[in-house]
Amino acid sequence: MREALIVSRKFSLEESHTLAVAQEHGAYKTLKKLQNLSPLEVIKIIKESGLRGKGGGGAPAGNKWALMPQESEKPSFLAVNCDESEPGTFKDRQIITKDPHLLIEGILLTCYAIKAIHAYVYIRGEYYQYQQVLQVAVDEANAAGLLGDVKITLHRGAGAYICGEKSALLESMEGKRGHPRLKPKQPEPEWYFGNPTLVNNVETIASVPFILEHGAEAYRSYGTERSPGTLLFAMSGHVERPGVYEAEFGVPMMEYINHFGGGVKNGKKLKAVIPGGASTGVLTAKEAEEVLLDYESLRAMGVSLGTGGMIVMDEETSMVAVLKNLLEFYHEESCGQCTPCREGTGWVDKLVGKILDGRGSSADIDELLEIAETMNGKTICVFAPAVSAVIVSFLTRFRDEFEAAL
Amino acid sequence: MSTASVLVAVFSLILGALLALLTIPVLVWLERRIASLIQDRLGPNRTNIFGFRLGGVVQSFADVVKLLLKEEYYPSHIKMGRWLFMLAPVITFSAALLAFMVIPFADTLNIGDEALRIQALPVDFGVLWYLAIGAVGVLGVVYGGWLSHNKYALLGAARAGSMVVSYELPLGLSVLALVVTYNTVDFNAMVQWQSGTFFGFLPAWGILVQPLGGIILIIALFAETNRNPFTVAEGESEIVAGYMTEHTAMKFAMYFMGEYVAMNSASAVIITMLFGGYQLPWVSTEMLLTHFSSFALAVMVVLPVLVGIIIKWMRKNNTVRGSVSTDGGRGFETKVLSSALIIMTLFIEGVFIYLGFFTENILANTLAVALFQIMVFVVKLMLFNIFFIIIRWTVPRFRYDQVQRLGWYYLLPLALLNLLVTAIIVVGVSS
Amino acid sequence: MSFSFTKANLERIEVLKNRYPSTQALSLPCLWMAQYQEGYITLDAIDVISETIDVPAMEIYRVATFYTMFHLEATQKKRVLVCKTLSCKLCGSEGILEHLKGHDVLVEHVECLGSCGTAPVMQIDDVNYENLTPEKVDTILEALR
Amino acid sequence: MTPEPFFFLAALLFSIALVGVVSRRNLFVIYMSIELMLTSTSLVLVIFSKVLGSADGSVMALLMIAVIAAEAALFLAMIIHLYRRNRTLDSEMCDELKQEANNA
Amino acid sequence: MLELSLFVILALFIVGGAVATITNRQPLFSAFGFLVSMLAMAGVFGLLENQFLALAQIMVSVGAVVVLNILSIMTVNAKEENLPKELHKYRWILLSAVLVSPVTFLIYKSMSMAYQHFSRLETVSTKVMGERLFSAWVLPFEIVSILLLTAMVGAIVIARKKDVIAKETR
Amino acid sequence: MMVQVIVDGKNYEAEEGSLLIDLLIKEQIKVPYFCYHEALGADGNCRMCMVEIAGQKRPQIACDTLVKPDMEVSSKSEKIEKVHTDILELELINHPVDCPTCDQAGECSLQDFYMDYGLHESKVRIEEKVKHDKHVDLGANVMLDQERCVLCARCTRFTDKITHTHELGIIGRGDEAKVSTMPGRKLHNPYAMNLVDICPVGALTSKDFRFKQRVWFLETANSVCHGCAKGCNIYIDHHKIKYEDDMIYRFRPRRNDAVNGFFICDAGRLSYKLLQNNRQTMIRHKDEIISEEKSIALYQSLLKQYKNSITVVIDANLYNEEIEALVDYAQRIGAEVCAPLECYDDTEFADTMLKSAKRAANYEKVVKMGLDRTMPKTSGLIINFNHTETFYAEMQIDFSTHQRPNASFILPIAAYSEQSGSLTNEDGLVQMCEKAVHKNSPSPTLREWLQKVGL
Amino acid sequence: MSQKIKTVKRYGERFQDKLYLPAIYDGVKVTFKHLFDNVTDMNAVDTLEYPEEQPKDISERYRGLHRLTHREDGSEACVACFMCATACPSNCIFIEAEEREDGVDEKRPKSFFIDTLECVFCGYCVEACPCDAIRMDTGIFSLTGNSREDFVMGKEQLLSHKGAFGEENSRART
Repeated sequence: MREALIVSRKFSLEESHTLAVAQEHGAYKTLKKLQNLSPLEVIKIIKESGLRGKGGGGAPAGNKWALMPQESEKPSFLAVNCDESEPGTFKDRQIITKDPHLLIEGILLTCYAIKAIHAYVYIRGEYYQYQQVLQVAVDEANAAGLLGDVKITLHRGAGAYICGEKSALLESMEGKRGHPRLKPKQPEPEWYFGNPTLVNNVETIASVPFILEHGAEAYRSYGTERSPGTLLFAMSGHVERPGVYEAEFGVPMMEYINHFGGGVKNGKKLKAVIPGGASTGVLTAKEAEEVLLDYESLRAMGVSLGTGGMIVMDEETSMVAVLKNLLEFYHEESCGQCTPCREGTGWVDKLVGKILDGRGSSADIDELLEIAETMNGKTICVFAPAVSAVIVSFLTRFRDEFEAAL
Repeated sequence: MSTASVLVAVFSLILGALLALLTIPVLVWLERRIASLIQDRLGPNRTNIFGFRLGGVVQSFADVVKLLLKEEYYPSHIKMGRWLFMLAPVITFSAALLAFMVIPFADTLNIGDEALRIQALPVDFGVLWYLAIGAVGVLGVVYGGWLSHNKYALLGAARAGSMVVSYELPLGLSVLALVVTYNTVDFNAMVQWQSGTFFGFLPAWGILVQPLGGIILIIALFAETNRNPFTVAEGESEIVAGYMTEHTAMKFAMYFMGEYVAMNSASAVIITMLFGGYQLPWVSTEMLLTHFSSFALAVMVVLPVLVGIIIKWMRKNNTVRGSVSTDGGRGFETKVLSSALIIMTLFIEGVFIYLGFFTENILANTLAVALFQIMVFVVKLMLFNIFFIIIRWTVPRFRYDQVQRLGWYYLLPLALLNLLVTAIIVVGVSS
Repeated sequence: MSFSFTKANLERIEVLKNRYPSTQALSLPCLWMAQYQEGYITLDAIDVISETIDVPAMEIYRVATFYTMFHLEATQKKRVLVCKTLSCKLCGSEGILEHLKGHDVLVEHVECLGSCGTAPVMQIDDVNYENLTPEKVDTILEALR
Repeated sequence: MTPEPFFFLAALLFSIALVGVVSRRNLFVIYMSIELMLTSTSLVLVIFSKVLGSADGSVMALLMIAVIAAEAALFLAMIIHLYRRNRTLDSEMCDELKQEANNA
Repeated sequence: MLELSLFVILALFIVGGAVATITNRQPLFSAFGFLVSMLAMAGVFGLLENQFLALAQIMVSVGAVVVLNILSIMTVNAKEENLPKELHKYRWILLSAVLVSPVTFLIYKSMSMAYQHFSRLETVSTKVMGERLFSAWVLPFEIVSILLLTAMVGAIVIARKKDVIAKETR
Repeated sequence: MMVQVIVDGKNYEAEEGSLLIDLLIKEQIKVPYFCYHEALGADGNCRMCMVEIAGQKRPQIACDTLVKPDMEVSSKSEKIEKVHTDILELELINHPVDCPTCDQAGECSLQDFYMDYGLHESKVRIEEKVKHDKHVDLGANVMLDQERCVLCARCTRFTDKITHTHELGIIGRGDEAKVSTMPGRKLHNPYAMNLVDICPVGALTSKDFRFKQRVWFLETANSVCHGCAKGCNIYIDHHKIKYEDDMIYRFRPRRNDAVNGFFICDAGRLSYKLLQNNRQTMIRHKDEIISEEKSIALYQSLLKQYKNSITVVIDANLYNEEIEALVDYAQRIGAEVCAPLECYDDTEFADTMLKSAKRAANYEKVVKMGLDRTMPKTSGLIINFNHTETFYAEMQIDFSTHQRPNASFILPIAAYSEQSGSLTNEDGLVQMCEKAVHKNSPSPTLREWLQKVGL
Repeated sequence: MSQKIKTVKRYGERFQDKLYLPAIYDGVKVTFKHLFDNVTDMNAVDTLEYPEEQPKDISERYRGLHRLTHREDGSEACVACFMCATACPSNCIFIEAEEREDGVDEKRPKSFFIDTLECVFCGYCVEACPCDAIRMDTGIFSLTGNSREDFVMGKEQLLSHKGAFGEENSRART
């Protein structure tokens, strides 16, 4: 397995979050390159590199950057999404604690490219202790005069999963409830108080310095044709050594788990893997043996890569309880704006609870699938479709287990 | 005019009136009771006077009282001819009543050298009278219907009128055939003709001598009297109540009673013309008078048997069920009635013993025979009335077109044929 | 009104006002400040925030009820947030929860705290305590008392 | 009893009926008046029959009654026919055979 | 005396009925007057000791003629506006009555004169009547029967609806 | 620019870039919706107004779809009906389904859509449903039932966007979300009762109308509010219970973009009570009830007695036709006419939305006709046509809808709801009012009185 | 197909049928048999002698007089939703609603009248009731009174009626 360290180069260093250590290992070097590059050229490089958004959707980042108006009356903003609330995902926290200056460098590069004057980092409320690490780094960089005329503000959330959705994040940053906005009918940037704003994941931004430093080709040399580069995959659950390890796209899943995680905990047999954070569906052990870790091959399995936060479950895990746990999470975290999601999450939670308690009937399983169908694709944001996908993937793959629990 | 003739005339008149009028409540009661018994119901059996129910016949008298006391009501839309509107039922009723008056209730009494008819109107052209007066009755129906200013009433009146016109012809023709047969228009003479025998053993009753004519006569009389299956003039399923839709209280009662009197008259005419009238079969008046003692003996034997049967029946049926505890008093009624019957029987027995074995009073014998014939007449009349009633609760009503078809297409040609055949036979026999 | 921001907070608000295009964006920071100041968010605080950043009080109230980390009721006990989401559950958060019942603290079940690799985890006063075992919980709570 | 009152009755009835025929325009009334006239005639016949002690008058009266019936049938049929055609019972309207005055 | 009073009563009914017949606007009330008149006439026949004729009168005149008459009136069922508009009905009746009164007198007078010629009052029995009818009067009797038949056929033809006739003659 | 749009195979014309749902509502194409309201705009949270649009993979909400040229829309396909049914089922999951006790039943969108699309058995038992407060008095005559709420946010948007008072908001999240005021605070705006009309379900109900009558019994007549000179269009909802008299139960705003838009003020809404209380029904002369003939004779004799000093006082709440007829009448009997208006000025009442300082419905008509607007000068006989001021004269005849204490000769007249007529509002717009109420024993209208006593 | 059609000979074609008298005879035979049987034993007739003999076979589906049912706590089950009044074809139900203060429900009838003289006993109110609050299972079929007012049933009266088919059924089913 090839070593691929793009974002996590400095993670292993002592005191890596300090400016001194960071600069020692090459931080902020790429800023000098900007003198020779126009913003549009930067965007072009990013486009060429094929960098994909790493917050879960996997949309090409360059296209999104290109939407930002280069000439505008209004100021442009950059919003960095550090609201990683997806169960099983904890990579952004590594970046802001282990290498905050990489993020700051990425922010500065991105701001140059999209002509933004102000960058906000939206950090979830639970990460207050990590936020403070980042804040120190920002203050250091600011004191060192590295930020130039770019302002970086850390904005603390207050506990809402949905604020990871980009429009909800902006709403939250506007000081409102984190309700996702109605989607525009044609591609356009997000708007923050009516100003064009780019919203990107922390890891996406943190990948930018590498691309500008080594060029698009160097980035593309990692990963597969359609999913170039690397991702901070994470592992949790029943593995020997859970944690975040960077790997390039396209490695086989089991190889990754065995190589970095040391296999299933206590030598038990594998039962299922959630491939990329709670809302990505579930894979059986057999599927997990075959699958490669990239967007396309997982899509082919009917699940998605998401943020790459794998949750590994051993043979003793009850899948009904797992689904119930996940649905409780969704029930708790639904913002309550659209009907299908607000009412649907609560209902499926109750239904699976019923099955878990042994009060269910086979009609309940069909009903679950029916509600999943109803929740899919009829809401403002993708929260409900994700729930729907989770239910469908659990029920199709482990239906016998559900029926046994009736 | 002798005292006897006056007495007999008055007696006959009273008897006629009683038979015509008193039978109305009885007929109404019979109609209801028989209808209900045919339909497995009980019918009116509650109304009583001091606990005497008489099987419920008191109900009819209560109804009469009710109808008499009801408010005299005229629908407001009847603007002209209210007097005629009120008079119309009277016409119907009185016509029916008058028609009954020529029926002989017993054989002519020969007292001294006078022959006294026991007939309310002692005339010798009874058949003509009946036909003439019977035709007038429908005018009341027609006027009542017309003046109601109501389409149902009008339809009913029109139906009644045209039905009378249709059935008058077969009726007249069949009567004519009988007149030709009996060679008289006198009811009494007809009865006497029928007291003979026929082929030696059959009683010479009209129905046997003139079977076709007799049936036509019966059917035509059913139609004339508006009885089922010819009640198209009322036709409550189509035209509410026909010509009497708008008539209330006594006006309605007049129509209602007229109908029963007409039925009664029709029965009387039928038994007089076809069933030997007041005669028992094979037994003529002379026979009764000449063999009075054996007649008396027969009565003395039969009467107690009959009374015994009646008392037994009454004991069995004039009680209440076990489940009906509070409606008592019927046992008392049974006892009273039984004793009355027994006393009456004993009295009659006594009279007959006296008349049959101890004296030879011709006048008394004659009177006794006449009374016996009246009894026979009444019994026959009632039986035929019951026949009318049973037919009503058996046969469904004909449609109006069927009624007309029957009258014109079947009865009229048959009556004509019957008349022709009769005339030929009569002429052949007499020449 | 019984509530007022401390001087330091007021200064911070002034600084923050310059960092956002609109004062409305300050509602979250202000709510945080109010919560740290009082331990929970009072209705008076909401009114003060409303005046300070010129946003209707109802709007602030709505925001405060939306986010789970804002508390509108006071509590005397220490708040212990225990993650109960999948990874932590797989690694035994239920045992921790059961264990915490024996302590005089306010246990709140919360959804993912973002420490799935070091599950199970709990958070007290914004500090994550990871790789918990019942014994570890005892020592942590002992230390914090 | 003398027959004179009977004669007077017959004459009076005849005249009244004549008045009806002359003065009324309703076809039904005219018809009934004619019937009344016929009846008065038959009354005269009956009186004479009795006066003369001969049955011939009565027989004629009997035949008269039959004629009355025949007449009734025809007359009524005509009235119904006329009413159907003219929608009125007015005898003035039965004037199809009348020659128009100006053509005369 | 009884006879005279009976006669007076019957005569009053006859005259009253006749007057009602010619004065009523509604034909049905006219018919009622006619009916009364006819019934009373039968009574007069009876008074003349001719019961058969009386009954025949009732049977035919009342039972047939009046009933038919009323039925025709009901068949026609003329509405108020379809009746002839006789504005000065009573004037006309009075006028014609005045004109007709000499006729009455003349008829009465002539018949009284004829009566003075004969002077016997005798009863005619039904039997004699029958014998005369079927001996001397047999030809008129047959003629009357043909007349009745003709009248029946004629009445049917006349009273039929037009389209029926048209259909059958085609 | 007007473009062609195909909906369910039929061609329609619509402004390009306008909302598709506006077209559907205008053309009365049935599409269910809760959160959309023409006055409040789209919010897109109820997800009911789904339609299929050719070329789009998934069904789209019509309230967030802009009209484009040659768009092909399907609102009735089986798929869409299924979507409607499913989402409706979700709407009903936590709804208490207490229609029997709910005042909205009969005019409830949820109920209507259920009848159109749902009709399924509920799969959730009532005990399992999320419980909220069912009985919250929001103040200002509005009752809140949080369980019935479908969280369409119309009410919060109303207080935010229309009245700018921000009393209401959705608090909490997920299926625990609910509409509420700040704890301990009430609604405090003079248009609050419009919330009752805006709410598509029975969550917000009027305390005034609550439990008084079921709406399907009510008959509706178009009318105009008489509260001030603004002339807001209203519906009069009234009903006649068997054996009783016709009663008005409520006023509702009637949409008229030229005058009041969708709303009316609470004062106007509750003014129906004034129409029914303290009504004069008898002709009274000095505490004695007299017959109509007698009263007319008395009236005529009074007219004769004060031949040359009569003043006719006209109320500015009467209909145009009545005022004209009265002026005409006054000329014929040679009387002076005045229509005092000062007492109707009320600047405290006025605001910038729908409330006018001129608190008489036909203020403008009086001004336009140039009538004498001062109080009557001392005069012999004052014939007062429904004016509520007190006057000083030797003799006064009152034609009045309501009781007047100390009136010596008072004749009842029909109120505006009992007859039809027109009003001129403060902008000069003439608007018709229909006759709504049919009393069992109606008082004569003014015009009928004029015919009876007049010329 | 054509084989399956069975042509039944039309009744009444025979001479005997056309004569009609034999048919009348048959009919009379039947009716007379009934008459004779019943005359010989009148007490065997099934007719109930009503006021003394009360009907015992009133079925549960019989629509008798109305009643209002109770809740578990004994209060009225009716919530004054007016559905019965709406469904009533003769408009004989008069309800006035009021706020219910005991917290069990929101609404209850302040007054509830059924004018049984106007009522046609169609049972629509029972069908319409969403709360099973009104039923017609009292088995009361005979109503008597001295004035019209006696027939107007008030709330208390309707609540006091007992169900005829088991007391356990008198609680409203929810």
